[in-house]
Amino acid sequence: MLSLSQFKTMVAAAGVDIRAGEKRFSELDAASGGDGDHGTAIVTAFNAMAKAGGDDFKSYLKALSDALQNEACGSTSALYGAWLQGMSDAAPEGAAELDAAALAKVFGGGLEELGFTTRARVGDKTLMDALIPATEALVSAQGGGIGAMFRQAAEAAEKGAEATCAMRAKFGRAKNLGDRSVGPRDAGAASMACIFAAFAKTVK
Amino acid sequence: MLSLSQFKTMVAAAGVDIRAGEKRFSELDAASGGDGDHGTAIVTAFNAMAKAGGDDFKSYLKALSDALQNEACGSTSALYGAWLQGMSDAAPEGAAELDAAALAKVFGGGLEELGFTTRARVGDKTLMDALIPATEALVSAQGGGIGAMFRQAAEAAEKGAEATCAMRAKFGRAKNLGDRSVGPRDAGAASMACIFAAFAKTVK
Amino acid sequence: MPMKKFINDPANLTKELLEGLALCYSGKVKIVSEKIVVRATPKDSGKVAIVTLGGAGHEPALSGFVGEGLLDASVVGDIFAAPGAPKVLEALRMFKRDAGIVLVTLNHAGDRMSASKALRDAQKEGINVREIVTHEDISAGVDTPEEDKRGLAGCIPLYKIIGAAAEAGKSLDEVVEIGERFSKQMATLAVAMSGCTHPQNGGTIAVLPDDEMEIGMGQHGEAGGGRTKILTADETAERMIAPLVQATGVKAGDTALLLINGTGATTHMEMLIVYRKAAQLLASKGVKLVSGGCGEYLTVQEMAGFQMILCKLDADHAECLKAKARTPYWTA
Amino acid sequence: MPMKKFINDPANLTKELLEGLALCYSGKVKIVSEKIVVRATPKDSGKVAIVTLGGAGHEPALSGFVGEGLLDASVVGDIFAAPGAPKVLEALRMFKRDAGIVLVTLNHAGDRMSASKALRDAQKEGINVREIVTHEDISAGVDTPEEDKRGLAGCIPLYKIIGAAAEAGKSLDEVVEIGERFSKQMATLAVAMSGCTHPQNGGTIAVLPDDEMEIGMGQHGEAGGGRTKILTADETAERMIAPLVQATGVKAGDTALLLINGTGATTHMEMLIVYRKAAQLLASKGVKLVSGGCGEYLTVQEMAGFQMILCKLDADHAECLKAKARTPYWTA
Ligand SMILES: Nc1ncnc2c1ncn2[C@@H]1O[C@H](COP(=O)(O)OP(=O)(O)O)[C@@H](O)[C@H]1O
Ligand SMILES: Nc1ncnc2c1ncn2[C@@H]1O[C@H](COP(=O)(O)OP(=O)(O)O)[C@@H](O)[C@H]1O
Ligand SMILES: [Mg+2]
Ligand SMILES: [Mg+2]
Ligand SMILES: [Mg+2]
Ligand SMILES: [Mg+2]
Repeated sequence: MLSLSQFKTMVAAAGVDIRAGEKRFSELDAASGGDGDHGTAIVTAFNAMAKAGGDDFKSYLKALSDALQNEACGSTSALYGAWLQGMSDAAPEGAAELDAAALAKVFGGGLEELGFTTRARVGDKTLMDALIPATEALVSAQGGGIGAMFRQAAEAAEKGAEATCAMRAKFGRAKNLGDRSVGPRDAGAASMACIFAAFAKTVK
Repeated sequence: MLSLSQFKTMVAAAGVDIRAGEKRFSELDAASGGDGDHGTAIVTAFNAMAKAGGDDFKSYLKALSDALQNEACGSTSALYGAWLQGMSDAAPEGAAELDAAALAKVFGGGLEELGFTTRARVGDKTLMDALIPATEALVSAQGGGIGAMFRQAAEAAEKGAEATCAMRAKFGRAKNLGDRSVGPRDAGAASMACIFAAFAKTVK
Repeated sequence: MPMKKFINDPANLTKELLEGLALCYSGKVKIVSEKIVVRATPKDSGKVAIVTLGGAGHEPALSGFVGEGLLDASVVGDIFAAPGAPKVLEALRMFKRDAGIVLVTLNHAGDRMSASKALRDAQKEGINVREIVTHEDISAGVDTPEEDKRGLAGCIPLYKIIGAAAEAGKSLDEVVEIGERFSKQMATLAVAMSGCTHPQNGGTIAVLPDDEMEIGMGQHGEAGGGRTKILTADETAERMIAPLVQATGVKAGDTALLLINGTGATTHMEMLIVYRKAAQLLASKGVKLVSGGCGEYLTVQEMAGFQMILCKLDADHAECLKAKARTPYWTA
Repeated sequence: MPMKKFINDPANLTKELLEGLALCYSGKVKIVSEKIVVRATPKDSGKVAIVTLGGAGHEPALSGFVGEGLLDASVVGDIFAAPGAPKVLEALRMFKRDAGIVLVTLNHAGDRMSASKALRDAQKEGINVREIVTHEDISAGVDTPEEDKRGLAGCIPLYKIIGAAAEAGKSLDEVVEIGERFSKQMATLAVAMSGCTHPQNGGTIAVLPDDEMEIGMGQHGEAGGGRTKILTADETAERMIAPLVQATGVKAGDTALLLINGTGATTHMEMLIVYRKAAQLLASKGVKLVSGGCGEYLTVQEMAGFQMILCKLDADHAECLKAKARTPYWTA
């Protein structure tokens, strides 16, 4: 079982690692032809999320989504906002603990909602390259328990993020760059992998 | 005696040396806190003067002054315009040759008219630091003949220009600079010394 | 090493610049709810309202065009970052009216996502709002699908056109129609000579080699793919006018508007020199230009470069351009 | 290595930029005799004419302020260089009229020498002309003798004031009086973050170390003597407002105009942030600001920096500021 307080610790741990990577995320954004602010945006998002509270998963995830949409700007606001909203929608009413199946449903619901917000899929050099395989891995690893779910998700996210190096951007600010976007890791995929890595190392 | 055609050759020779020094004059202007365009301005002035004609000193000098004021811009337009106008005013009617005394009167007249246009005198770090001693030397050397007059004028102009290095600017664009204008030679004094040097080497 | 910018805490840039705008142009605009810029004196609520959204750091755009004759409100995000959907929804609620609202969205991922969510929520609440999306950047090729063309400074003359139509009391359908028609007939191409510094994180964006420029650069320094050795002003104008003419379809006898939008360090001197050649080229094709503009409308911090905006005008567009306007940065 | 500027042959800069101005704002201005910019539609010759002179490279100044409500003519030199006296005289002849002419000269050596010669010649010809010399730069100290203070962008609001007075039909004496009084009550202080490139010869002017700025920089990059480590926007505003208040003598209860004139690469974002603090400081002293301005009026190529202009207003000045204006770069 994953308790809400465990999950809050995981979010806080992700915030620590995201803040440590701020400069790198902005540099990756600029290096692949974006506007060089993803670090700023994702840190702002985590600063906003740090203010969210809630006594069960549903309301906490909703509070995360709202705080983020209210205070964060740019693509991150909409993308993370939708992801967290989808997770909240899929969370069972009033639960302060999730078993493996419920957890899989929550992450599945997040990805589904995000899929309505963006048309990007695997191969488009966005955070979806990390999140889609991470979510699939997390869902498939249900049998192995919660620790395994996050470990496998983190591995998949990292592999997915690494794969973006070879891709050309098709969505977001870097899309007009064509071949010049090939080389660096996508900034959004990098921060997403960083979040799953923090989740994995904190959950155990 | 100095013939008009000799004098025209001297002006052309000065133009050649001024063009060769263009970059240096602009750099000196910038280095002493001016706007870095004296080379551009003085070359424009000589390009304009190259179009002037005239069959006697008075009308040629007037044509030089007019061409320069019509086509050159900035302080140079007014300063050289006044200088040449004053020379023309002091030149004898219809003369195509000048003896030493007349020549001294012409240069004296130029300096006098220029003195109405600017309040700058020796020590103010302007072209006056070259022109005033040059004119005085030219006038005093009358006894030695025309060649000597220009040789001594050139020497005095060079010494005057060199002395500007140690001065603080009080006129023109560099005046707000204070102590920071100390060091480089004044651009206008440098170009004036260059002109007298060209006169001296060409007249003989 | 501090940035070579006159700023205070980088976290407060947007808040402080908006306060400055409201203090400087106090007769024209004011700030509500921290990030929404509205007119000092609201427009008659019987008329269609015009609202837009977008990141800061592009001043005077977008908020400098709030005022009589142009926008009713601009919803501001952070530097180069779209505002979140809740702020946009808040502004739409503020301007809810029977006459309806037009929301103008520039085609950038963040803006589109926030606008779409806000629109869905607003429509659920019964707010009568229609969206116009601008996507007139032709840097990816004239034939690029609309969805893949960015919205650049062409939004500014669009604000003028639909602002005037709304002010004249036209219906929501009419305002949207005139705006969509204008939007389809305009095209923008950007060129950059240098990158710029992101004022929040101090990072440099879109660095260019000393002897190169880039045609097609985006509004936040996103690369455009058209790197070339530095061209003269006339060559640059020629290279830009040809595809703009193709994209807008202007031809002999047509009337057009030409704007040069400086993106930062490029001087008015240069813009005027480029305008000269572009205007001569259009004149040689028999295109009649109305009074145009060279200036900074939508900047990219201190990036050296400009956007050239060509708009084919119908008679009603030309009329709207001339109408009265009293905003901080567009007065007519 | 070519300069990072959109130009053609550097020898033709002034000619081409003026042609661009006339093409872009064809309804407002035209060029006569190559270097004289005049209104497209002349003012009633029964009214006082306003003429000014100055170098190019400062666009939109000075020629961008020719038009209804401001200047009748601007006589243009070359880049950063005053026009020669004969051109100035030609313009004065063009506007010869019984009502008289005001010639506005910014206090710079070249401009003053050309203007003085032209004025002497014009007066000999019986042209009724009076000169107003602006010298409101306080960088050398508030108590510096007038002759040693440079004329900076304060000429722009002066054009607006005397332009409106002339348009209203005031006499030459009255126009000069209102202008001189305005001139005495205004002060300007400039600050630079970076140098710029001279567009004709490619030389760099006024290079500043990476971590320094300079308060008091002149309009062509001439040094001002106030080098300091980079300050925040708020600190900069504080350092500038104090001497400006002293120089203009504004005090509680007074009305004033505050303008921030960007000299090139400094963004509107920064100008607004500086304006904010300056306005707050003035408000705390009880000074009432009329609607102001943040923008590029008189630039120094792409030099990063700005000029802060504070003008104490009498009631007639405030009235003149509000009057109708239709020039390329000042519309009201
Ligand atoms: N349309 C989109 N769909 C999915 N992901 C996107 C989209 N647009 C941008 N992203 C992701 O967002 C990241 C950039 O985020 P950020 O820099 O914060 O936003 P912005 O593009 O507004 O500057 C990209 O690296 C990419 O992973
Ligand atoms: N008021 C003045 N009196 C005498 N000489 C001056 C004056 N102002 C400038 N100069 C001279 O002109 C030179 C600068 O010339 P130039 O750069 O062509 O003019 P500008 O100052 O208009 O840029 C200075 O180096 C100085 O010698
Ligand atoms: Mg980004
Ligand atoms: Mg100079
Ligand atoms: Mg961004
Ligand atoms: Mg000069």
